[in-house]
Amino acid sequence: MTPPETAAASRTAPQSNTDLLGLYTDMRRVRTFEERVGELFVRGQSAGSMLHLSIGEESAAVGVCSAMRDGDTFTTHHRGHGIFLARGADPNRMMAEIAGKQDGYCHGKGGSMHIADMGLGHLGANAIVGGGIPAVVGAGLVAKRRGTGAVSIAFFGDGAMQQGILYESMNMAALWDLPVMFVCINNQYGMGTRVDQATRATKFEERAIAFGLAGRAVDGLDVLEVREAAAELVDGARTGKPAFLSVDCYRFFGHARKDKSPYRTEAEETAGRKRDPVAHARAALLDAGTDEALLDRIDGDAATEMDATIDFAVASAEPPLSSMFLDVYGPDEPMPEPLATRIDRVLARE
Amino acid sequence: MTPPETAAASRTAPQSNTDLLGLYTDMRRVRTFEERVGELFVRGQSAGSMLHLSIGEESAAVGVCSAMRDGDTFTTHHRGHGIFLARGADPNRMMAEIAGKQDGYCHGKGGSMHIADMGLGHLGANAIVGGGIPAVVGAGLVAKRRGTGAVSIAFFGDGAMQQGILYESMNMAALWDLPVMFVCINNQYGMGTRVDQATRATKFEERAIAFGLAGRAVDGLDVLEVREAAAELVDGARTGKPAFLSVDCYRFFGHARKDKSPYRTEAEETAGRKRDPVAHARAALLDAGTDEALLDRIDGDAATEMDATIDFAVASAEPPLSSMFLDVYGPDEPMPEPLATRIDRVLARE
Amino acid sequence: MVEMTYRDALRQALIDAMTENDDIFVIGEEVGRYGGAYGVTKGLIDQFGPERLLDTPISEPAIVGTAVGAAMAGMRPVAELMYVDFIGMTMDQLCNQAAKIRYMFGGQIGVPMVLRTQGGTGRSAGAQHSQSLEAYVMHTPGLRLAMPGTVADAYHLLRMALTQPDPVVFIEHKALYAMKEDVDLTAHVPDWGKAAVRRRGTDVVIVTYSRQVHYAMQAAEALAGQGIEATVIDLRTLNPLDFDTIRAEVEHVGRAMVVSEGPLTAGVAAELAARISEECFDFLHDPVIRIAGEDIPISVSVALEAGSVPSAEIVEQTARKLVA
Amino acid sequence: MVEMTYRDALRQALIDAMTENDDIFVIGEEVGRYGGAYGVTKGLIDQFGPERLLDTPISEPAIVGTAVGAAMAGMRPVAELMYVDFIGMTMDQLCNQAAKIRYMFGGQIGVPMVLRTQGGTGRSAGAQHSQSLEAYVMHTPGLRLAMPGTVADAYHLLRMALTQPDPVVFIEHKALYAMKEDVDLTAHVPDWGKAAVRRRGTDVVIVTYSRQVHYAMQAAEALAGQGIEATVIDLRTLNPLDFDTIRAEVEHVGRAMVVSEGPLTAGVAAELAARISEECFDFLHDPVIRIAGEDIPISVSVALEAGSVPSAEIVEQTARKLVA
Ligand SMILES: Cc1ncc(C[n+]2csc(CCOP(=O)(O)OP(=O)(O)O)c2C)c(N)n1
Ligand SMILES: Cc1ncc(C[n+]2csc(CCOP(=O)(O)OP(=O)(O)O)c2C)c(N)n1
Ligand SMILES: [Mg+2]
Ligand SMILES: [Mg+2]
Repeated sequence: MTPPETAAASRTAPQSNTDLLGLYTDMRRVRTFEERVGELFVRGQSAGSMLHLSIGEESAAVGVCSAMRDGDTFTTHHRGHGIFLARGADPNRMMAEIAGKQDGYCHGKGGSMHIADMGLGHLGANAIVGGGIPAVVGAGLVAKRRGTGAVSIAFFGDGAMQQGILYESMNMAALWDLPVMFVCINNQYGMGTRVDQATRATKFEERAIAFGLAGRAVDGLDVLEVREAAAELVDGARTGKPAFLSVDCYRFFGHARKDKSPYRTEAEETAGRKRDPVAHARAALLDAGTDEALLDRIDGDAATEMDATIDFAVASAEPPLSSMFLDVYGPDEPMPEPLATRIDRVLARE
Repeated sequence: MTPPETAAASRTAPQSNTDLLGLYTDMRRVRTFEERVGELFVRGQSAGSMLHLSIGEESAAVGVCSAMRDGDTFTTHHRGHGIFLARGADPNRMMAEIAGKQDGYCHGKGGSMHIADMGLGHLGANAIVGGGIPAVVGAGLVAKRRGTGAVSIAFFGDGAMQQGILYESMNMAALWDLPVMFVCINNQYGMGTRVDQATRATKFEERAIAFGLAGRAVDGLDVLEVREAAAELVDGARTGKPAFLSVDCYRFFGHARKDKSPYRTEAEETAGRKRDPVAHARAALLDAGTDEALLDRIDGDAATEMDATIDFAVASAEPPLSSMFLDVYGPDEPMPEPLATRIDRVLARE
Repeated sequence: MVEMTYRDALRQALIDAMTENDDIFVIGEEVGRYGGAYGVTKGLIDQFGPERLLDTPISEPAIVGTAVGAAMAGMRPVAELMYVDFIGMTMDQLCNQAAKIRYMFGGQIGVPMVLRTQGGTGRSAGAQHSQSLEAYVMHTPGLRLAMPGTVADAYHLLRMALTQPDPVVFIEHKALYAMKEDVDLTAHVPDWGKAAVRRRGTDVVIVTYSRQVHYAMQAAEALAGQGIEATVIDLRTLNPLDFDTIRAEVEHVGRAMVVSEGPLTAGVAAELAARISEECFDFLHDPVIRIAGEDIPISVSVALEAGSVPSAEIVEQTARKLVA
Repeated sequence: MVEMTYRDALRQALIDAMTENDDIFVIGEEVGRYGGAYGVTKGLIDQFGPERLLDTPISEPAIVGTAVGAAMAGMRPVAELMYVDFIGMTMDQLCNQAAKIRYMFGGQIGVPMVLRTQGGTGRSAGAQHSQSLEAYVMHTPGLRLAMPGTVADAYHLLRMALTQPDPVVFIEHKALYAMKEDVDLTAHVPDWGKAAVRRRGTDVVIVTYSRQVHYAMQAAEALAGQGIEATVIDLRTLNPLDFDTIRAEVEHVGRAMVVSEGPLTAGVAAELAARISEECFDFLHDPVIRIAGEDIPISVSVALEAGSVPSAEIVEQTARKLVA
């Protein structure tokens, strides 16, 4: 059941789309996947309710990932479905993992907040705010040492901007000229806390600059802008100039599936949801003369593809109970003795 | 043996000196005390060798403390003797603590790195780099809540600039408009690491500014400059504008008593020791026409006063072994059962 | 008697304590406007204002450090850590600062703060949001540790914690928040540091705390139907630990099991079993059996999560085998 | 046979491992130019260069996190934490990340890093620089834990740690660095995860590790002069724990003591005593006695510091009373 040790980024990520139509397609797939995650929850098929949808943040995921290359690695925060999809994830295995099933990326052990895939360079989503950030310093160190030309990118939210480990990590990346990038997806909220309720200093790029990194902020409404900024910074990082990018967007829905966002007004939400990068890209494509039927087909394909993920997840088996003791330690290590076995052994008193 | 619970800053700190002659006197006392700490170690009378002398940094301690008022509180790092002396410490009780003796500020439990005196608002020295920083946010919060007008100041070294908890603390202080100040005593080294070997971004004040604080850096050679900057920032902090000050100086000797600083050249040390705030103040006083005999008398008084601290410390008793179980918990709480008692009780099998 | 949830009892304790003592304030992520991730502080901001329900940035180390400083400066902070799983970020402030300040500084001052948090399994929250980490705290001299298992204790232990001279880590169980019990909050409860004997029997003593109290009680009832009578001790606080009660019950019965949701190795169950084995040696007919969490991380899969920690069934089965 | 210090054995292990395996590098505060706060890495920077002796800023959480990422990316970092007392700043990266990554991610990858650090009393270093915190590590599934007590083990356990598939916390004892022993580094040592029986007797088994091995041996020699013969087990690694060896010796002798420098409550001694009491119940003539650090912080005063932790004398006295 356990695959052999997999070196990070050993498989080839699909070629990224870089034109607006391609970026639109990727964003639509993310959007539709997240909508299906919501359905999975409503159907009672998700493992738990800690499901954090990235709807409204598609341009950050797709724009930054479009600047990544084969061999690059990354970590994400708890709201990471879209990022990994943009980087080439199999949506079926993602949905199965969200359902806690055997066919999921982590065989049901990880769940929504701990999806990872070493083959595609995904060093893991993280349920600890800021927890995945320093790992990219380590991955960047290895890339530099080995001269692989790879970049390692940490994705996180505005909430993580107040976690000290970010500054320690940025400082090290700058000190060692590492091919590392820090991407803040600033969706204006950390749970119920608006970004200006968490800090007086909301120009996050200035903090990065004060630590010696290249720092920029960009409006996430336009995926091409995100892509342009990301490409410039990722290219810089690749040559040893670590970078920081903050992408401004809006968290369309509650923090997690059960949160109805009572801490913000409907008017604010309505305005926020107008800042829709998917709709914005669609409008731009139409303006530029793209055939609407083509866009409808793209949307329809995404719907078909993502509908299937639910069926896949539901049909996938529960992980066998015995798998519980697997993978605590390396493949040739003895497994922990189950409690019941130990108790029987002790009570046998032989 | 245990004093009753003491509220912080309940005693009156001696009036601070603010003119150059007074500041010189204070700096000389610090310098001479630290020289005596060195002697205590050589005589084998200190508890251990983790003694961090602040020689070369006197202007930071004396300059900033001269801007403090009665009721203000502070925490220090491990190199904190000078700061506390500048704030009114009894050098005898300090030296006794450094010797691990009963008459020390902490009855021999704390030692050089854990001297504290609630009465004078000293919330404690800390042996964890950065460990004492967030406490001033809490103290500042209380001062603001109660409208006491007090400021709380964290003193730390350049090494702590790379600890994440500093940024979390600065962010909170700025967010809540707290009467809090952060003072970095930048002596150019954290153990054997020169400040530019720890970071690419040595303009520390820019980091504070990027977090929304008032930030300044000042040359520690001239205590009056330090005092001026500190006074401005402390006054600002008192009105709810948290501040950061970096004082540039040079660590004259090794990191701790046993370190001979092989990682830096003699030439560098010689140049560094020329940046002597005590000598600088003396020269300025002479220039301004101060009678040299007066300065000699001040120096002599400091020598006499500080000589006596060694005798005091050596004469002080060891703490009684039974005091070991005291003050783990509050005064009316039962003490932990000693190991030997427990074993005898168990083996008695009654 | 009123029917009340564990969550509401905690909230009521905060309300009553904050009403009586102006120095108490709550500080943590989402404690104010949001009302707490598990709703314990819901509505309190309306009653006490944002200064006493202080919403913080996501900065766990500094939250605990700020509470330490505020406690030293004379107030009584209730710092909230949203999940006990995040304690790893704060253990320097908690264990090197809060726990040691009184001692290191020679008794000059204490740190009378409460760190409220919650732990345990039951919500498919995965490896970083489902742990039972009380052993780290119990192992650290200078920290008190309370873990209420009942609605009445949720109220009373929190009230008592808010009068202690020393830092108290107060760990709620996430699966208990919605639990309702009939309580009379004016009725006598055991003092701080005293265990409660929830049931008395003659065949086996089950020593436990927090959610496992309910599993032990369920097991005891099932066992009673099989002619086995169990004593169930709810420790309520792990520091202070009321070993006198454990000793008296175990010496009387001669057989003991300890139950803890935390990982087995070097955990709370180890301490309890070691101490009972050491101090009640001549009274024991059988070894003290430890029932605890498996020495593995917690999975998000519902089945694996449930399988990773003790259940009422394993308590019952083990007792039956032990007594046989 | 050569005479060698514990410090030099550790250094030699790093040199040999780094020579054999280019993927190994050391990362931490003052590990390069300074040569390590306790001199273990002295001179290595000349041999291996600053890229493999990577001096870091003072940022413990990110040091451990960087090592985690580097291990995942295919190298083998030896992260150094100058004092185990600083582990509290890193426990999120250590316990929520390093320890759980293999499991959470369904076995995709491991985190083959070593966290070298040192602990214990003996230098009047005070409450925040003298602790024995191995119990936190032992309690955390997913982390291996090695604690060498001898010069040969300093060498071999570090070499072995550098071949493990999982994160190993490697805790040296600060009072042992200058200790010299005659060693033949080519002689056979027990495998990884196997305890060493340092001495065999018939009256009492003393189970211990790290510096306390020497106290136990001193006590055993003194006891031998009084007609009491002790077995001394040096655990070498606490995870894996070689309980088979403990069981065999204890069942043979029927009497056991466990000795640990860490605080008593919920510590390593509790685990060992609980497990011996549980698994060897029918073979024990007497309770398993725990000798451990007092449940108090460590003082800077030389006298109080020494009084806070076990000594050879208390091991000897306790054994004498136990056997009497
Ligand atoms: C260390 C830590 N603290 C708190 C939490 C609880 N928590 C989970 S997500 C979240 C908000 C995060 O906000 P942000 O970083 O902006 O990410 P977003 O949810 O907006 O994507 C909080 C407080 C956590 N998981 N980890
Ligand atoms: C958290 C932590 N990490 C490392 C150390 C070891 N250490 C003690 S002092 C020191 C250097 C501190 O440098 P700086 O902050 O500049 O203060 P300075 O010694 O120069 O006054 C180090 C690394 C420590 N005590 N605490
Ligand atoms: Mg956000
Ligand atoms: Mg310095």
